[in-house]
Amino acid sequence: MNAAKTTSKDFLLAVEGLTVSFDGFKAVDDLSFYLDPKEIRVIIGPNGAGKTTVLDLICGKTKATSGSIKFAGKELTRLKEHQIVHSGVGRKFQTPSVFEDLTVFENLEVSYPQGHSVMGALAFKRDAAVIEAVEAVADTIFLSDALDQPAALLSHGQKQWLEIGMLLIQKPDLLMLDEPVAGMSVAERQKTAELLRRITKDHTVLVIEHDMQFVGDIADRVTVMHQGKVLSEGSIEHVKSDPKVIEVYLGH
Amino acid sequence: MGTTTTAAGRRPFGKGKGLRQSLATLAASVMLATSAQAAVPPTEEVNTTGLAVTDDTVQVGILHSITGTMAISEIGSVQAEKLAIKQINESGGVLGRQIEFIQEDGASDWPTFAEKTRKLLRQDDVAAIFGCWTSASRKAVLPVMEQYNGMLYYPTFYEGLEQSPNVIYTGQEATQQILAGIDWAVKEKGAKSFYLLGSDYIWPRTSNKIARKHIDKLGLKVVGEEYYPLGHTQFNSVINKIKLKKPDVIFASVVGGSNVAFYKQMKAAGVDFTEEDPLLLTISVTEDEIRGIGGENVEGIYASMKYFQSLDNPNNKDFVAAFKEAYGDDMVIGDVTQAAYLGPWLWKFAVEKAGSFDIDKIREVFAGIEFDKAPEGYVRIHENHHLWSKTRIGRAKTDGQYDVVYETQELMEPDPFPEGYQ
Amino acid sequence: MKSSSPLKWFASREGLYYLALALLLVVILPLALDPFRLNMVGKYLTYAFVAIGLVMCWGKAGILSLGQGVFFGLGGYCMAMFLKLEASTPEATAIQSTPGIPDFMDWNQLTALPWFWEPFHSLSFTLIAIIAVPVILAFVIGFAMFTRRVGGVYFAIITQAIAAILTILIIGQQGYTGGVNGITDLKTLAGWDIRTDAAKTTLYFVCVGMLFLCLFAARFVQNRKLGRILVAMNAQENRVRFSGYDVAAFKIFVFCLAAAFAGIGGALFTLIVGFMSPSFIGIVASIEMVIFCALGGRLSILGAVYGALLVNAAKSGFSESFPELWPFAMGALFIGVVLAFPNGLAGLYQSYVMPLEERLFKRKPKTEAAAPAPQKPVEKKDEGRDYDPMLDQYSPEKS
Amino acid sequence: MFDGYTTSELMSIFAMQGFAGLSLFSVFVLMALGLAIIFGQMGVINMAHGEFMILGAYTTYLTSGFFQSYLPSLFGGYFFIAMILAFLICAALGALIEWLMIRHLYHRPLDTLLATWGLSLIMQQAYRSIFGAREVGVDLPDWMMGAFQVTDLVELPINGLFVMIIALSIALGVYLLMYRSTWGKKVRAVVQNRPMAEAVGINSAGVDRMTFALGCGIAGIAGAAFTMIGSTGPSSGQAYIVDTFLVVVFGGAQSLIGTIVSAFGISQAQSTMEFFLSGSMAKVLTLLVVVGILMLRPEGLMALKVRR
Repeated sequence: MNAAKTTSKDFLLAVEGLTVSFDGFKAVDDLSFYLDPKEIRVIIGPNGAGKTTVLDLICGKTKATSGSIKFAGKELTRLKEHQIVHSGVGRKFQTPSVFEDLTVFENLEVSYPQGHSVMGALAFKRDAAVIEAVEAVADTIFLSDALDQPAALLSHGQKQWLEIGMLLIQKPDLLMLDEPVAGMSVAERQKTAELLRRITKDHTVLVIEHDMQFVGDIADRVTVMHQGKVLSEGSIEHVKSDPKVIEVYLGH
Repeated sequence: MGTTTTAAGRRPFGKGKGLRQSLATLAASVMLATSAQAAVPPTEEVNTTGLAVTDDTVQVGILHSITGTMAISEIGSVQAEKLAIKQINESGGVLGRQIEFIQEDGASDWPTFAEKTRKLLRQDDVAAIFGCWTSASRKAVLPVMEQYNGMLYYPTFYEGLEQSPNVIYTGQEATQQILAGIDWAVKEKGAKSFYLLGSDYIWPRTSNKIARKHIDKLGLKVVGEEYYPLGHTQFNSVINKIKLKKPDVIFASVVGGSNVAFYKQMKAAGVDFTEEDPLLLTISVTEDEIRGIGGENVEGIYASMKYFQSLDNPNNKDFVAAFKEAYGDDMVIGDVTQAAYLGPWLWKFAVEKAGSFDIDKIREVFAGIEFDKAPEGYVRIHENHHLWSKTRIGRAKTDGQYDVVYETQELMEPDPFPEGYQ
Repeated sequence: MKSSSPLKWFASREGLYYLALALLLVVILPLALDPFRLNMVGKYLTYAFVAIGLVMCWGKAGILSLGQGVFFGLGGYCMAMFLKLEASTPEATAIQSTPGIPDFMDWNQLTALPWFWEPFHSLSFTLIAIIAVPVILAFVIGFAMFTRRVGGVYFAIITQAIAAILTILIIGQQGYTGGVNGITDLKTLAGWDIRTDAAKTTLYFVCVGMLFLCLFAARFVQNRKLGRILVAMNAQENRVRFSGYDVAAFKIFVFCLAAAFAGIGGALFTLIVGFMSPSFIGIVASIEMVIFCALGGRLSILGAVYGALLVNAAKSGFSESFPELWPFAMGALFIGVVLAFPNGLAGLYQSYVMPLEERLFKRKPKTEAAAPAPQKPVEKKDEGRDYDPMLDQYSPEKS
Repeated sequence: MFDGYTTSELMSIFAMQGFAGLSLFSVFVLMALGLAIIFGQMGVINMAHGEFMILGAYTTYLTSGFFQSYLPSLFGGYFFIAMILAFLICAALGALIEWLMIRHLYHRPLDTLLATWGLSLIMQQAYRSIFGAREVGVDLPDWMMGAFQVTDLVELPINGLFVMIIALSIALGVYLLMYRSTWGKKVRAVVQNRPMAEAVGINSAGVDRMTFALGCGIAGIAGAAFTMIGSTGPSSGQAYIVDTFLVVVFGGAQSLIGTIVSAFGISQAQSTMEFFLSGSMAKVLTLLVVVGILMLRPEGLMALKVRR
């Protein structure tokens, strides 16, 4: 969306010197990277490289030991999770986390960016605008026909889409997706890639993914992480041919 | 007197005119089991208020906790009350009517006590209720008693500060137990300083207040006063404080499970009560409690109460024998159990003296009712609805019984609102 | 979700449930029971307030408080303080050394009314305090704990400790609180004698009225988006948080709501029973309140009312006929409600009675759409929070 | 309050007061260890912990009766037999309960709390039906009563020392078992990653049952030890519940060291305050401080800072 380009360098997201340690173990170590508006960035790296932790840090789930995360000019490290969401960051978890007891419609409705305070939630009414927004998003995520189904009955892939839909309806500037195609069938995978391409028309997206085929399909740029640090960054071809990356992935 | 039922009217039941005089004027009214055998008076004469009285039966209520934390304490009272009822029935009943009892469980829960009282009075129309143990349960029951004009016979020694036209207090109120006990310790044992220790609730606090005032009056010293929450089990700190303060007497009103912990830990800390340095005087450890504490842990402590199972008199011998026959040889009988036993008897005498089961009529004849077959010896109802009774000091032995080492010469006058002690 | 007219609502399945309860409490029980038993039912109903709060707090939002007795007690003590002051007029207490203060204060050598008792001379202050005092305490506890993400078992244990602290404090400070005996001998409310049969019957109906108010308040919350957030929070706290909700604020809200209900229940308890004592605050009392909610079905606010009624009625019944069996029955109830039927009565109703109903009264197509969702695999990790009869409210009508 | 005492008197009092704090500490450790294992390793809240302790106490009571009647000559040593029996009986019952009840409730910690509360009601009433409502008096061998004279003024209660020794040996034993034995490794593996532990062939159900049984068994030993200083009655166990849970939670749930540190902190605070304040207020203040600290630091004293 109309990203407020107020940061000095016009980055939507600027992560600088980010460090977090758990009992002395540095899961993320002096990490810096920058996202342009409307960019699709994929983070790859071996297990334990700290990819998920980076997302946790940006969305506030984990508090940074040091460093800064500037989003559209706002310092995120000092905000609470819901404030970070309100400033335009949406995050999808690795395992699909949707509200299984609620229907698809209600899942999306709960995520609709209105009535987020206690009193707001008490006063919230399902008006035409809400229904319209829900239906629009449902269309995007291929779930128009399943609106009245409880989310528990969806397939694994559909749940992933629903969760993405729950982010979309919040109209965030930055979408963070943790392994969106993990555990999906080939057909679902293709559909998801299509979905992501649709989404990226007007969102900045930060994705963690293992599937290099999929990464190649969607990424503008790729950041390779290793042991909490950036190992390499650039286009997919660039990182694929980077000797350091080859060393890490194939060397041992 | 019976008409002064307002709260404001409770106090002026009047202080007794002194022991002698009362004895003289009231002794004449004694009658034991003699008049009752006369022709059974017709029900409509003896029961004008719709109580559950038929031509040959009368219903009463027994209301104690059978379940919950208080069941431990209250079971003895239930047994004693049932025993008394059985004996009264065997001796011809009350006004020729056999007593039937309806037993309700207060379940250690005060609203339940109030509810059950309401049930006994409203639904069952019982002629008397023998029951309650804790002050809290009595306080809960009291408004109901007064509202429906019932009569409660309450067996526990308690803090006083109460005098209801609808309750007969068959246990001692605090001053009866405490004053005699402290006087004894001062006179016989030369005590000069006291350490007051109790569980944290109204009875120990009120008792210690009375004790403190009395000690002040005697010109002696209280060197410490301490309360622990009910159920507390760690007394090492207070034991150290006692060692630091070196009182002549520890005046203890610890109750329940705390008792066990307190005496065991005292003993373990090297305090041998038989050396009487310090001397321990309790108002809360009856023979019942000793069973849980273990006789070897309390050997040598002194208790100040009105009844001990070992009392040497023919009444008590009969009572103990009957009790053991009914409930087994290993039963022990504590102060409250004996007081509970008095309830049905005192009610019977009052009914027969009044010639009626009507509560208002028996209330008028209460003052002066005597029971000279009481296991504790002899008791008489005071105008203030408490009992004149003697106070005894017992010394605990390893077998869990007390040796009676002292008893007051005369009956102690009950004084629930002791002037100068409040 | 929104019924266009109240009339229509009453004809709906949910409306019928409420009507049935109203019929039971307002018509059947008062006709069937004598004033004595009715008064007991009134007492049971005061516990239902706590149970409704627990449904919202524990059933919906997953916050188990083992200290609801604290709020119940605070509401009750507020009421009792007012009534005690009214009963302690200088005339009625003329024999005390300080007339005009409650009797237990006089026995404890207090010579003046403590400052925090003063405002309880005023009925309007008291009525506010009955809700405000529990809510403020709940807010403080909730704020401290929920903003630091303390939940689950930790929260349960800490609330339990708070119940223990308050009990010891009240018993220890008997000059100010009446100690272990509580505040007793309450007589009139603004001059109206609360001890007569007529008054007790009136109080019963007041209690039923308040109960329905609370039921509707709980239902309102449950059916708004707020209610869905609470349930969602319980299952997927992080998802709610990262959907932009301040989870702590919602938890604080529902905890305070439960405290308010409990406070109202406590105040009515004092009026109906005629006294208040620390034994309703403590650990045991507080845990028992949880079972009322669990038996009814931890997700069903109507179930909570039935749970409170049944457990208490059973308790009275058992303790009249088989006192020594009652603890066994109660223990078995706790275990059974957890192991065998975690959805309580509401769940049993849903699985056994509803299908019967369906067959008997051919449901109309419209409601059929709203009927419970197809059976889910119940064996899943879920704590059995699927089938609450009330949940069909959520089905979108897409008006 | 210390006017008129000589320095040596004061020193002795302080020494004994320090000892009082230590014996309270060992009581807390004994109470909390079993619970800490069950709660910390399995996430199960065992509200019947106090009742398991009392089962140990009743076992001691029965053993003492048996020795008095049949083996009076060996009475002096019966206590050790009693402790072993208490452990075995409680552990066996614990394993049974785990099989009947607890294993169905993993991952529902709040439900285990309710179910075990129900269990505690049943156990209490069972004690009442079997042993009577009254507390029973447990006879102790003479050598266990009395005090150990250190100086003229300083006397240390022998049973206090004894409880302390039991507490420390059990703490040490548990430590060795959890951190130095194969079994302990298995337990910790299951705690950290159940599916993975199962995948490498650990019988996780068996480990759970043993852990629960061990926790209950330790409660039994604690109960046996407490016959020396406390009461043995159907509802005596309830007195321990709040303290025990607070000690465990305050220490940080998964840390045995934390449990011991917190037991030490709480016992010292309480015993010091008891000396200077009245007993009730000391208790209230201790609880308030603990709850207050827990509100500020909910993870407890020793919790690991881990990725959540």
